Amino acid sequence: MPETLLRADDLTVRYGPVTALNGISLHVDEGEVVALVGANGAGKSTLLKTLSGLIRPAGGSITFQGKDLARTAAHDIVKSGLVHVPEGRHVFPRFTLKENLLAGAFTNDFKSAGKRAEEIIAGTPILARRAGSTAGQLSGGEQQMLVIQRALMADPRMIMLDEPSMGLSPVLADEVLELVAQLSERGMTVLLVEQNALGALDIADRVYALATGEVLFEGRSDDLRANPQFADQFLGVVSADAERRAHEEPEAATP
Amino acid sequence: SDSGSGASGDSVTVAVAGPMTGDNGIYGQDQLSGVQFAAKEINDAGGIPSGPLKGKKIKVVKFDDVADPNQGASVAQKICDDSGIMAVFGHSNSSVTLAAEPIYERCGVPLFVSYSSNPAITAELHKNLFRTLIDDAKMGAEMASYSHDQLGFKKVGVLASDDDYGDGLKTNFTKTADEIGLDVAKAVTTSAKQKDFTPQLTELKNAGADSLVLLNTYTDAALQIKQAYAMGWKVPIFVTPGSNSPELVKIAGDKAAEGVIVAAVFDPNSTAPGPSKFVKDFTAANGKGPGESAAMSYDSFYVFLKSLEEGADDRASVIKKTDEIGTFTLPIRGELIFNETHEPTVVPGKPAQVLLQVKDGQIGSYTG
Amino acid sequence: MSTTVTDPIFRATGVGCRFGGVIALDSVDFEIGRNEIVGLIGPNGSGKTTLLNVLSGIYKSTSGELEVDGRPSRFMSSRRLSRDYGLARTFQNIRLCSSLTVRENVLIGMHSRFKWYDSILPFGPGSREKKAAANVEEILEFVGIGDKADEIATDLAYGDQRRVEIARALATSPRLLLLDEPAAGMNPREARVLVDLIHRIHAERDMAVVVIEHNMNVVMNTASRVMVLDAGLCIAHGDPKTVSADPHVLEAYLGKRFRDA
Amino acid sequence: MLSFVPKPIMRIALLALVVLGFLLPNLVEPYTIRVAATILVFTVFATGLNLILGFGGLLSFGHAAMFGAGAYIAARLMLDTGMSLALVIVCSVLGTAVFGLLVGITSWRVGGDYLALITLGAGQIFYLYLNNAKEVTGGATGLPGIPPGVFFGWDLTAIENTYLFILGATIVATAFAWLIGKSFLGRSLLAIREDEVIARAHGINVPLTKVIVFGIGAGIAGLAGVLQVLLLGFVGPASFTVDQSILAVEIVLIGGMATTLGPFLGSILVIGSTEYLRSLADYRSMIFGALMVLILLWKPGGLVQILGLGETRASKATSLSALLAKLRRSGTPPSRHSAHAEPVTEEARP
Amino acid sequence: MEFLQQVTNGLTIGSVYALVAIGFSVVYGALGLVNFAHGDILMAGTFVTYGVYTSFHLPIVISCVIGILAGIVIAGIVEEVAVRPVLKSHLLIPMMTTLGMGLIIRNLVELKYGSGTLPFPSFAGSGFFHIGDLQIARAAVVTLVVAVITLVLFAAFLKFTKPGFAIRVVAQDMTAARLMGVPVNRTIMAVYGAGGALGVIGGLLYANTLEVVYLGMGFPILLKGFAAAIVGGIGNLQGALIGGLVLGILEATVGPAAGSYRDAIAFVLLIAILLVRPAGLLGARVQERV
Ligand SMILES: Nc1ncnc2c1ncn2[C@@H]1O[C@H](COP(=O)(O)OP(=O)(O)OP(=O)(O)O)[C@@H](O)[C@H]1O
Ligand SMILES: Nc1ncnc2c1ncn2[C@@H]1O[C@H](COP(=O)(O)OP(=O)(O)OP(=O)(O)O)[C@@H](O)[C@H]1O
Ligand SMILES: CC(C)C[C@H](N)C(=O)O
Ligand SMILES: [Mg+2]
Ligand SMILES: [Mg+2]
Repeated sequence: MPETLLRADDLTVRYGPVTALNGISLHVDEGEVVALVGANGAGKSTLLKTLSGLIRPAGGSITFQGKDLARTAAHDIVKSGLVHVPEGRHVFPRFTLKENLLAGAFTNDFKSAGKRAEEIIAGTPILARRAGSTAGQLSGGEQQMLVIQRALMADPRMIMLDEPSMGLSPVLADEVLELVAQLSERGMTVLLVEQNALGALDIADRVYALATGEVLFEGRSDDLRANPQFADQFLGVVSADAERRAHEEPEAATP
Repeated sequence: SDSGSGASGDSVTVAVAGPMTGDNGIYGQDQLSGVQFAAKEINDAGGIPSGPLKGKKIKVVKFDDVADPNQGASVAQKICDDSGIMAVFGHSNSSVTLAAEPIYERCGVPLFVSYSSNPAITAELHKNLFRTLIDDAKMGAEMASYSHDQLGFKKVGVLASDDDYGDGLKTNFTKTADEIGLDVAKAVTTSAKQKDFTPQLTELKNAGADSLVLLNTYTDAALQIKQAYAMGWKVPIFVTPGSNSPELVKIAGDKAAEGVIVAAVFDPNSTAPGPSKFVKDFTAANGKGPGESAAMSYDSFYVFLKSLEEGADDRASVIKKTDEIGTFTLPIRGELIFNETHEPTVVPGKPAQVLLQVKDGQIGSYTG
Repeated sequence: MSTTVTDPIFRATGVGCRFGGVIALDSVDFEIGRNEIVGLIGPNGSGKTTLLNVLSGIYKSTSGELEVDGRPSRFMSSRRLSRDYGLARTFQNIRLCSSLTVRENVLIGMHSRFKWYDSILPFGPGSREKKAAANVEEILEFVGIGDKADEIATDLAYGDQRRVEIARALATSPRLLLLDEPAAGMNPREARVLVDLIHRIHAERDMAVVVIEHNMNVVMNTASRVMVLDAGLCIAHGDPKTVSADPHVLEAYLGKRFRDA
Repeated sequence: MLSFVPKPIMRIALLALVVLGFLLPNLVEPYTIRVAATILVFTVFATGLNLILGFGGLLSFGHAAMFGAGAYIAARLMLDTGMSLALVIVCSVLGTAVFGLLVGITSWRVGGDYLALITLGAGQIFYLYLNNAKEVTGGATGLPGIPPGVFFGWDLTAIENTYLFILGATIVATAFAWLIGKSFLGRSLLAIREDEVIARAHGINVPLTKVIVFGIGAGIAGLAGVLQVLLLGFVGPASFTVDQSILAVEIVLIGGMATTLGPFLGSILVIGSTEYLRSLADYRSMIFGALMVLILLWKPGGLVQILGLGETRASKATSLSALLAKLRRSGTPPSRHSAHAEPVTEEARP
Repeated sequence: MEFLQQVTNGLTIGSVYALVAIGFSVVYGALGLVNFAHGDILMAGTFVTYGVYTSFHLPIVISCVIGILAGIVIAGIVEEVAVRPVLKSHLLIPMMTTLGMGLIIRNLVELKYGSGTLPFPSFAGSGFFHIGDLQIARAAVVTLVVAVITLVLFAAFLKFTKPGFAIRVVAQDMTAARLMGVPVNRTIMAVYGAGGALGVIGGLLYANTLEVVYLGMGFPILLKGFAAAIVGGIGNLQGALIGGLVLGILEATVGPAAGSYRDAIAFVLLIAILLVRPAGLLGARVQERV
């Protein structure tokens, strides 16, 4: 039985009057790939932001390697080995690729990071081609690769990725998921948020499905894939009449 | 609305309006202390000695105009609206007085001007305004003849401030200089709020000036003295009554100010009975000596008092009485006769200013 | 490239666009017929959005010719293209006015119909404001957010924000609608609803539509013609089936999932 | 605070306020009337800026120059010609509007902080002109002794009358600004403020709209200038310094940006406190500064938001985080809820 | 020769502008925020030096260091109280809250020292170097040298140290910075502190040149510093230095010809520069990515 690395209990987060997370509990074990799926606004990004300390929860607890995180500042959470790659990529646009990678090593061995950064760039063909540019000039897929590599510069025990394939062409989206799979093979623990639930299920060990701030489904990937309700709601492999329902909903509102 | 009695209950309220803060702050504060001292003398002696308001005490309120004409105008409006105020002493800077005067005139507030000296103020008759000081036409001319005769300047460089005071003095200084054959190398205007005068000083230096005449107020003059000294330009410097203040030396520093010659309308070291009594009493009461503007406003208060003693009891009658009386005896400067525009009549041959000089950080008498 | 369209509403010939050293568009020929849905796909950074920006006058192309309704349009402002030639668009990164309600955001789309004196006489009977307001209601109903008219636009869920953008574009009464990744970040279910909306726009409102998408389901189910860009060049062009079987496209864009399929 | 009050009651309260405004001269002593009149003058002044800055999002730090242009034109006309006051107002407002249009043209080329500097510079140049063109402006001394106005036979000499006239003008100016704000012009301005690209892409003439709002805002400030002359009977350059421009920005922000009542509420606080804090002379600017900081920290929407009098349309798009996001946009797509920028304070808002 | 002399004079005041502009740009570059308290912070720091020097008779160098430290502390307080809580509001709001803080600072100084002009002990001493006919004030040389050294040190700090790296990271993307483990709040505070220190150094050099301190000294320097920063391309440190020097030299050379329109000349040229190069001398205007 692998050790539990991250555990959140009864997390509640509010944005003003809006309750974005309503008592969510989850855990991630050492070495696992866990996927988080859910519709727009379900609270996936909010959950990751809460785990990484960008947002303070209104209630609940978070432990990472047995340490309490709920009251820890974001930059200290990074130090303890939990790294978050946020949605929207967030490269440092005026920095070169190398400087971006350096930033990733901020909590790590900053001095020797320069050499490591160069090696990583040289070893990643999609980045090596653009080594001379600043990050702002890269295309979406290149930026996505860059921020994942940047997060790895901190040598984290666990990495959280928020919709890494959004806006990427099909071929790049596959490449990114492949990279995640490789990371997992190397022993990294991964918490992955994906809109493309089919792709996510392929590489994840377990899945949590969120809806309006609560966990709706939870289980092993293979079990959920076989669950018709889950498939209907999250995979888009819809039965004929569910499809019709989806089509007609907007019109139903018309008087 | 009512005519403004100014006398409510057992006191008479007068206003002192002038710059109480900022780079001209000394003028307003001095002026206030002069009026307050006069009021104290009178109140200690049992109030107004005679007339319809006999026995009433004098109350003094102050208004800060920051030496800014706008503030002056708005202060004037407020004083107008407040019928509890019988008369105003002020303002200090000519520009402010010029801005405020029409407002006082319109609402009939008597205005006793003791320190603003621009000729335009009394160029035509303003019924409500009485100036107890000689104007810049005389003072500017006098400074020119002092420069030429006593001080032996050959080629003067003139710096004037960009307001009515500097302007009036500059016009009259250069005019007289022309007449008496004093060579003016260049006359340059500086702007308000300016602190770095090196460009203008350099200009005068390059024009070959052998002496400097600073037609402005003490802060400007002090900075110019200091910066000329810092430039290593050592020439005799001559400043106006507006600079007759210990602040001049304080800001400029003892070294730079040493030897600067001051044209003063008031000499605190005078041995004449009027001034010396005033200096003694004032010093005893305030713990420090009077500034020039305190002496001037103190004098002007006795003009106002005289009108009360002679029967005035509100704004309108103060104006009327003061105009009728015409001749006054000032405690410090002696006899004063108003001419038809309420300006002191000039006694031919009697100088309006005396020369003083900075020595060892003090403004003392001029020794040449 | 062979011309498949007669009497196009828009024609680009050899259009190029560069930013400093970056060649975003190399030389693109492109035509849009009066009433068709065109899909535009291509790898990230291949110049799709740039092409849209060039068409709608937001960027100026650095070479080539552009024509709208047979008139040269290379130097026309986006204002003019929107106002006089009926070009409307949405943005890849949603751009809504964050302090305005949904209704006001859509009203912005109607501004080209106002005259200067409408701001001084805005409330008279039969004023343009009133007519515009009625029009907005209708459009909001059409895209399916009629009940959200008075909410602050950026407080809406993501999918609804996309609809507001589309509604705003429709408010200009366009003849050509350009959609930049309308399905990005939508889950498969929402994407289906979107496909349906695009069909309705095309059918009921009678306009040409250009759709940029990475979601191949959306492209295949809407476009009658697809163009593929790569590195600023058109590498394939034709009906969806043919294009998605093109080896170049599979290699550069679709990847192994499609190859195997 | 007052948001629970039903709308009709608010309307009645507003009406009562206006009635009270007209009755004020019978209720209080002249000093208070004068303060009230000053507040109204600054309300008009800030109303002009509110259109430019609040609605248009154009950083204008030279608004005092518009104020001054109106005041000096009026003063000159009243001193030199026997023109009727109504005509004086028309000339000043139009003259100032033209001046505003000229300044506004620079906004074609520069925006943001750069526009702030340009307008600030223009204001500074204008101020130097006032100080130096002695024959026209009276130089540093200004133009004293401006005769009281007569408006179609109504003599404004008494402060009560001046006040009532200013009150009328304020209501007209505010109503006009309200109309503009509600109309498509106001909406165009908001759109431009939020996102020029959107505005352009939807057929709005961005440069023209910017220049027009500069013209209108300047015209309103010109009106304020005339009122200032009537109230003070004097004009001098010191009323039209950078400080005054910044004061107008303060009023707009403290009152509430892009709202109708904001300029009025802001002036009450800013002008009222400078007047009534006079007794606290030594601590005045400290108290004022603290008040300003506290209000804006409490509710960035200013008094309008604090009192719950309506929506401030304070733009999120020009917030710092959004600007940074814009910078980012040049390189990366922003997160999808881009309007809900991440909390910088590490905490979800309570 | 005379022209050269004017240029030399202009370099002195220009270096002061440059320092203030750099302080301004540092804060702007990191937060995109115009700090309206900058002028008052530098004034207050200069007054602290004045106060410490005159009442405790400490050596001038130590007094200066204390003044600079005071500037850092005050700037830190301004950031904590008036900027951090409103970072997410409209960008004018922090401008106005900092303005409010400025008023408070100014009032406090006024309570202690009044509103008049006070003599400041010149630490560079008065006196001149002569190079041929050219006369160079010692104060000018000190000012220029200090400005250049400060700039070089600061640029090196940004480029080569870890805290400097943190500042550059925060300037580009605060969220991402936080996720890299950068203590963002502390870094922002440091940025303000650095801005305050640079401002006070500028203030001290200004006071040293004119040998006076006064309550109102902050605002005009702030205005010129702001102008210099924008002329150079705001947020750009070298730009700020060049902008400051250009402005100082312009004032000294073109100024005298313009007489009382001296200040206007600077602004006219400024406006001209901005209309020709809308992003300042060294600023690059980028096509916004749509
Ligand atoms: N800063 C914020 N302020 C207010 N509400 C917010 C904020 N951020 C998110 N929300 C709201 O909280 C809810 C959850 O948002 P979240 O971003 O976590 O969703 P998500 O599951 O990541 O959705 P998506 O698939 O669109 O990324 C949504 O209703 C959203 O509108
Ligand atoms: N304003 C700009 N400044 C500099 N380079 C730009 C700009 N806009 C686009 N580019 C560059 O032009 C190229 C094409 O970008 P474009 O946004 O058109 O790609 P795209 O096909 O829309 O990609 P995606 O699918 O990721 O949206 C990219 O290399 C991009 O970096
Ligand atoms: C020095 C000033 C306070 C007074 C001066 N006599 C003037 O007329 O302005
Ligand atoms: Mg999300
Ligand atoms: Mg794109």
